[in-house]
Amino acid sequence: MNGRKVGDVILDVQNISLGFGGVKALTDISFNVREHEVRAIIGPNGAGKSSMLNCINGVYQPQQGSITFRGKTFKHMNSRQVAEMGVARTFQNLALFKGMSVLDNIMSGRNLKMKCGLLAQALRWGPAEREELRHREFVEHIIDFLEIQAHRKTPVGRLPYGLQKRVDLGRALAMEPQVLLLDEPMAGMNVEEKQDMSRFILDVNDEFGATIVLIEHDMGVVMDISDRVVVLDYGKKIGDGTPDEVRANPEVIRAYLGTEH
Amino acid sequence: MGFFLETLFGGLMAGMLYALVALGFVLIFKASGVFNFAQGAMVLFAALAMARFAEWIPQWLGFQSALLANLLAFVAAALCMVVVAWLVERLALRRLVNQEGITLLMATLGIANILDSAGQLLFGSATYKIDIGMPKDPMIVLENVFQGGLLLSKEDLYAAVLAAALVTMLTLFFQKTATGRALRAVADDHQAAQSVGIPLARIWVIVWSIGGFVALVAGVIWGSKLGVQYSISLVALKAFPVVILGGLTSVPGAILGGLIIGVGEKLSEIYLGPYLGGGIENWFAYVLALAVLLVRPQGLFGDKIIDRV
Amino acid sequence: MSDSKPFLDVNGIEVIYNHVILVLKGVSLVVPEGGIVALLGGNGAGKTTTLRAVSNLLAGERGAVTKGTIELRGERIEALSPAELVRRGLVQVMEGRHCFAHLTIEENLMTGAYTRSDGKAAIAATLEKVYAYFPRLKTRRTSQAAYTSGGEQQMCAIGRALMANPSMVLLDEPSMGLAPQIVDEVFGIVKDLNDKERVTFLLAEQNTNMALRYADYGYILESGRIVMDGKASDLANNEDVKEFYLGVGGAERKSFRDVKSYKRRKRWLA
Amino acid sequence: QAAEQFIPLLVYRTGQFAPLGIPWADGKQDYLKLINARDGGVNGVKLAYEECETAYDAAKGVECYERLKGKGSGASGFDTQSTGITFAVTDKAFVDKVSVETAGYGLSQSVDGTVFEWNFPLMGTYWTATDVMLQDIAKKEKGSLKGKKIALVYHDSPYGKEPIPLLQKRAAAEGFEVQLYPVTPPGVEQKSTWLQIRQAKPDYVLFWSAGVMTPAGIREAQASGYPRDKIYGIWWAGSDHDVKDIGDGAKGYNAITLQNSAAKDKVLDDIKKFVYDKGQGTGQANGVGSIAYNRGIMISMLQVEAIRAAQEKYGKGKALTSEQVRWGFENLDLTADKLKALGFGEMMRPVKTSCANHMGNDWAKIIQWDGGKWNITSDWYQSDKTHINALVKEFAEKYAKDKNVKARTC
Amino acid sequence: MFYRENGQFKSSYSADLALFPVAQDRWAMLALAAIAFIALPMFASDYAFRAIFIPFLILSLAAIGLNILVGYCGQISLGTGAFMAVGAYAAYNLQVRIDGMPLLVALIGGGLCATVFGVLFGIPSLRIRGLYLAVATLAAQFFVDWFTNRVKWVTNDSSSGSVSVRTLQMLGFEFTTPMQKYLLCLTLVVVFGLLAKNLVRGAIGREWMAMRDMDVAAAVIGIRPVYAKLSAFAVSSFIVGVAGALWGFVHLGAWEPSAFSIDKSLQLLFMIIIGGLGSIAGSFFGAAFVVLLPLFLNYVPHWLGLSISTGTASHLEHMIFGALIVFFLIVEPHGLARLWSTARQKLRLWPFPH
Ligand SMILES: Nc1ncnc2c1ncn2[C@@H]1O[C@H](COP(=O)(O)OP(=O)(O)OP(=O)(O)O)[C@@H](O)[C@H]1O
Ligand SMILES: Nc1ncnc2c1ncn2[C@@H]1O[C@H](COP(=O)(O)OP(=O)(O)OP(=O)(O)O)[C@@H](O)[C@H]1O
Ligand SMILES: [Mg+2]
Ligand SMILES: [Mg+2]
Repeated sequence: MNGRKVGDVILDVQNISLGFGGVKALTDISFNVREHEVRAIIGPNGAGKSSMLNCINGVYQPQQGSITFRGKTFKHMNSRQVAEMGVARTFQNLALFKGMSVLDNIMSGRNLKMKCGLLAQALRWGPAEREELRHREFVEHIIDFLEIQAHRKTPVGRLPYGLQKRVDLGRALAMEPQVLLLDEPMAGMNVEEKQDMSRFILDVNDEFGATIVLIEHDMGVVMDISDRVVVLDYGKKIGDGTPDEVRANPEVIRAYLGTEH
Repeated sequence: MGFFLETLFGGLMAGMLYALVALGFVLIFKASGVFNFAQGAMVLFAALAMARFAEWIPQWLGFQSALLANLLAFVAAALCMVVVAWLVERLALRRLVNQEGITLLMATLGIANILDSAGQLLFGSATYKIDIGMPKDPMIVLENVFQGGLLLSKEDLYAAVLAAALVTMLTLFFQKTATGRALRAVADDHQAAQSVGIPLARIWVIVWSIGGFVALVAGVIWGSKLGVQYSISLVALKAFPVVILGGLTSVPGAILGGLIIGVGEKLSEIYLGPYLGGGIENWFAYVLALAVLLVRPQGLFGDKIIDRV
Repeated sequence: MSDSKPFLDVNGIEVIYNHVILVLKGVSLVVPEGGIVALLGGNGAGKTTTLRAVSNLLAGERGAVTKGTIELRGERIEALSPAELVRRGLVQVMEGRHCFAHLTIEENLMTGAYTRSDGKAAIAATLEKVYAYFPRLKTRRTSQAAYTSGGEQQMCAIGRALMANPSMVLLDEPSMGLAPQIVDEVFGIVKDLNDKERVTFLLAEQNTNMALRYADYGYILESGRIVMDGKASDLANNEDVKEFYLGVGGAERKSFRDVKSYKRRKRWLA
Repeated sequence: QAAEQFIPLLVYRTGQFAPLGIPWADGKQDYLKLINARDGGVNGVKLAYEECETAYDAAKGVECYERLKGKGSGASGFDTQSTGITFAVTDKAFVDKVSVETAGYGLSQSVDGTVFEWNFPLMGTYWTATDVMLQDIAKKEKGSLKGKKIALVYHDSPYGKEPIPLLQKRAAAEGFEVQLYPVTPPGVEQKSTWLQIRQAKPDYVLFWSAGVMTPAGIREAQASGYPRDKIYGIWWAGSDHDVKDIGDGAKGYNAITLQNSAAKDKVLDDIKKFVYDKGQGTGQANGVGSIAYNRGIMISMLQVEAIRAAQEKYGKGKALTSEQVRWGFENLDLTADKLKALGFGEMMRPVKTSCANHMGNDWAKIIQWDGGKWNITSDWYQSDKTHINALVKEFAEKYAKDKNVKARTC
Repeated sequence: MFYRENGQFKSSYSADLALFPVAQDRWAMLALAAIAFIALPMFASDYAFRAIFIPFLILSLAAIGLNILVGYCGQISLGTGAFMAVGAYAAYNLQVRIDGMPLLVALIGGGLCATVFGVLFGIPSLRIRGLYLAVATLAAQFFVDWFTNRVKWVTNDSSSGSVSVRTLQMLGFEFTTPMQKYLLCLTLVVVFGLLAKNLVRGAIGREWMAMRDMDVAAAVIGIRPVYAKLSAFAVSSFIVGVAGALWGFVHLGAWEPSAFSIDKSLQLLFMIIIGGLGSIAGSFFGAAFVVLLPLFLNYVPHWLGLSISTGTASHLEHMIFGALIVFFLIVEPHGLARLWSTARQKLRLWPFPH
């Protein structure tokens, strides 16, 4: 379909189970993600999609199962490690830093890459200043890319919902991730905005070569832009395959799509 | 052994009194998400009102009965607290809907300033007494079990019973009425509470009035112990570790917290103090609270702190 | 526009946040009794702000209506408190869910009935109705709201509003974060309530497709101004609307993969 | 325009210690009003004054000091009313050349005028108080304290700690035991302290308290059954308002006083006549004559007499500088006759200061609460200087060394 | 009208990163500096220095320190007084115990001790959050109150437990006049203020704010809570410690433990909230509010020629102060700094309303 080359498995989730008290959020879930692909996770509300992402980047600790990333297997992940390995994510419920400006929010995504010490920063010595500048330039590219130049200095709390989602994406992109986990990035957008967002995602995928894991409820988007789709329902995996396969899967139709889609 | 029991008992009694002040914090926090720094000032204001009305009312109306004077004064003071609650809502809280906790906290500091001074301007800044006939002399029990017997302070005992009764009443009120749920909703999210039609104004007046009432009871008890004067507002300092230990949102937590702090304080001062030069009970209370928080960050009974993405 | 008398009449309102940020620049709209009116527009157009202005929830955001009037059943309501409005049957479902985090789902729903005085039984009946609409809520009824999934919270927020037995509901992006089936259901519920109980709806919605399918009338808001309005069916057939809001410019629906340029500007703003 | 002499009045009419501060402040001001109204000032020099509220807070006190020190021809001396403020302004007074008069409080070592050129702890220090209390106890114990247990329950602050060095020194010399019980301010809760006392059973308790700590302590003593007549309160814990509301519960409680309490002296009549009857009173007329009030007028009287003395040297009828008034403080000689003439004959004993001795004579009495009023239960005691003088010397030298102050020779 | 950015185009990111990107601001700051460093020393009275400017500067510094912790990193502290006390007593001991210790070294040493102490009491923040954390800082507060009272070594065996500092000298130079002391404070405040400003607008500042706003998200983008929180505690308590040392050395000269009591802690918290959480400028506004307003209110009756009793005046003053706090919070919950920036924004648009 285009020039991207889907590579080997980069992230392999095996037999993950996660429960909270009585609630079983995930039961024995396994799936894998290949390098450079767009992998979607869909499923009805409360199926465990967000929980899955939370397990991958160490916010939740699954009770069972393991996660293999680039050949290394982890029982559970630690957020910092995950970030260092190049995994970034966006959040379903907007987890932006409310009191900070758009610019600072996105800059904070670069923090992992900034090495100057406390003292150097306090004095803004040559290297610290240069480092700040270098990263600022990178971030400005992202701001351009997401077309939020006008809001650079606005505190994110004041932005309308849709733009906040974009900033969330921007912050994740600033980490130059190899794997990008997106939790409903297009909720609360109209078609045009969704088109834009899709374009961003595909571009990130194409140009940066990032692997993308996407949760989304808009089937149009999912079916159009993803390579493979996992379907969860009540914490169980009920389908896995290309969009066309999934769309044809009767169980998926019953549990999620309904008939007409 | 006898002495240990005395200490323990003294701690429990003191703890009950702390709990009474702590209760005021908890109620207001639970119902509006405001950490009310003015609680101490409210105790002072209420106690001053009570003390002075008990003095003035017989003069105005020309009667002698101390009981009647106290009763009328109590009612008058309670009314004062309702007026305070109403003013606080009108002039401050109403305009601070949906602001962050820390902003509200500061506003209550401002209110504390106003109440402290207004109380003293209205009622005077000398020392006044509240005499509700609490027995001051000690009683000795179990003389045949321990040598010298166990010494109990009757005043403390009465106060503790009163406090316990109040606490039970309030617990029931909050659990059995539909208002309880609304109050908790307000604490979680002012705006959403408004959107479902919970009248913040009324809720706040109610809650602050109850807070004021609790402050009044605390003020009466402490005031009859210490005399009423500005310093009485400082008993609030004693309640901080209690509220936090018990959990900011829990009524039973305030009680249990109070008892734990009371006992911990006394035992530490008496058995540990001499090795450290004494005077340790104040910080020890906080260290105790801290130790508990390290295990349970939301206090003993507080609502779990929610973090989810 | 249908000729039934206006239920809600918003007349030329201006809204300013923080004393300096002018967001609505004279918005007027009319919602007829028993109607479903959709408010459409891109991110930041001012939909949420309009709804907040109507339900008088701006104060908490440090915003204020500085010009214009808002009338409900012919009565000015700018000065009424939100609680007063709810008592008059006007309820808003806030954007971004806003469930009471520490309360359980069921307690959340019950707070919705705070203003009702028609007795326990009636409230219980409404609760059952809500559970029937959203069975998922019933299974999660004892969980604290903060620990439910995004979609469950959205259902909870909608259900909570319904608990008030409203005569008019302001819905702010009800479909956000809901699975497609549930979206259908939510709109089904809207239609249902509208038909059976003559509940009036004003809904701000990004899912234009859905919104125009169910609404009678629509307004399109851009940058704080109404730029277009008309019967829902007319709007749905308008070329611009089709291209920008329905994603069906030209004849065929484009695949999201094939949309090339995201650097276009809206025509009527140029 | 006639010359005016400016007297700054640092007061605390608000805050924790207001019940003490208010009558004290009223007394200070009323006496100045009396001098102006009755005598037309000091040799014709009218007294000007300004109150400044410190709320017993050191930082605020410093601000007041800075604001008032240069007023008029220079401030005539600061009665700071607080140990903390005294600490803070003592160093500044050296530079600004303003005197600090601390009758009955302040730094105990500032008696030494060679080092503390600008401090005047007139009439007595906390060491005086400690010593006098011990004298009274010794008298009750038939002359010897040997083997006794004496507890000090104190406000845990520099103020409360002042007596400790002297107590310890005397304990070592006379063979009694000292038990220390600090109470964390404000002292609203003292249960553990008094439980400990109940267990340790000291023979006497010296009670260095302030504000709410006093009633709280006495109540707790009552509740734990410690006999009140074994308790000796410092003069700040021996005013009417401290015990009035406890009534019988405080019966037997002793306190020390620098003056004949509740004495009906002539000056009080004059104040009523020249000030209150003219509607010029600072406070309520029924407050005139209370212990704290009398303390206030005594302090103002000392202040005025210092000015009078200084005028003798630097010129009658002239407004003096702060430095000149200092000379007056250092050369006070209030004989019994003079005091009588001033209307203080009943209230206090003669005071004579000198270059080396900035305290003058220190006399104190013990009073006892009978459930309704204070009664005097002892004669005048003067402190025994054997231990005190050595301590004064030691501490003053340390201060001089720390601060690089060169001691004067007198 | 005067406050227009028209025509000021930033041509590089480094220009945009400058401390004061708008030219008018740069001029205003220069003017302010000129006033502070040149005009005031020429014209202000000793009283003004001692009672107004010196406490204002020192409290501003402390407020900056506290603002880093509370305003930027979101860790509520009610123990600022304790951190100041540690700074003050440590500096005092350095001065007393080491002969010829230069003032600046003693001050910095005080700051460093406060840092250690701050980090120690910051450790619970890794587990405890929000108001609950206040208990850890209160523990620090009451512990230090007790410690400085009880442990004689700290006060160099002063019998009463109050200490007084020797002369303030550095490299043979003695700070004696209020003006010299003022300049010392001013210099330190400017230097530390700039350093703090650099920190908060750099990477570490973003880490702090990220922790404050949404700690889970912060962890997900690779921010280590341990490092972010403890560094905030460290930097904050360092600055607060230096301020404490200055308060003791320069402003009070001699002090007792109650100089750093919980009242001071509350007062400082007050300042940063009224001034503006998460704003360096706000720290100054807040300090000004708390230092100047009471003085001002104190003078009002004089000016109006009213003769009310000191007590009444003082109560009224308190009430007005309290009322103003509430008033300003209502007008702008984010503090005076935000009010100021809103005003600036209006000025920029002037004469058009929006
Ligand atoms: N509290 C606030 N303070 C300042 N500006 C605000 C605030 N809330 C919203 N705004 C501004 O008002 C404008 C309209 O916002 P609004 O939330 O009404 O848009 P919306 O149409 O609901 O967008 P979305 O579809 O993204 O929810 C935006 O430019 C936004 O930046
Ligand atoms: N921290 C938690 N504690 C308790 N229950 C949880 C927690 N996190 C998730 N759950 C429960 O696990 C289930 C899965 O939630 P999750 O957020 O993963 O759903 P989701 O698939 O993302 O749904 P949606 O599409 O609505 O966002 C839900 O029922 C939710 O209530
Ligand atoms: Mg989800
Ligand atoms: Mg919106």
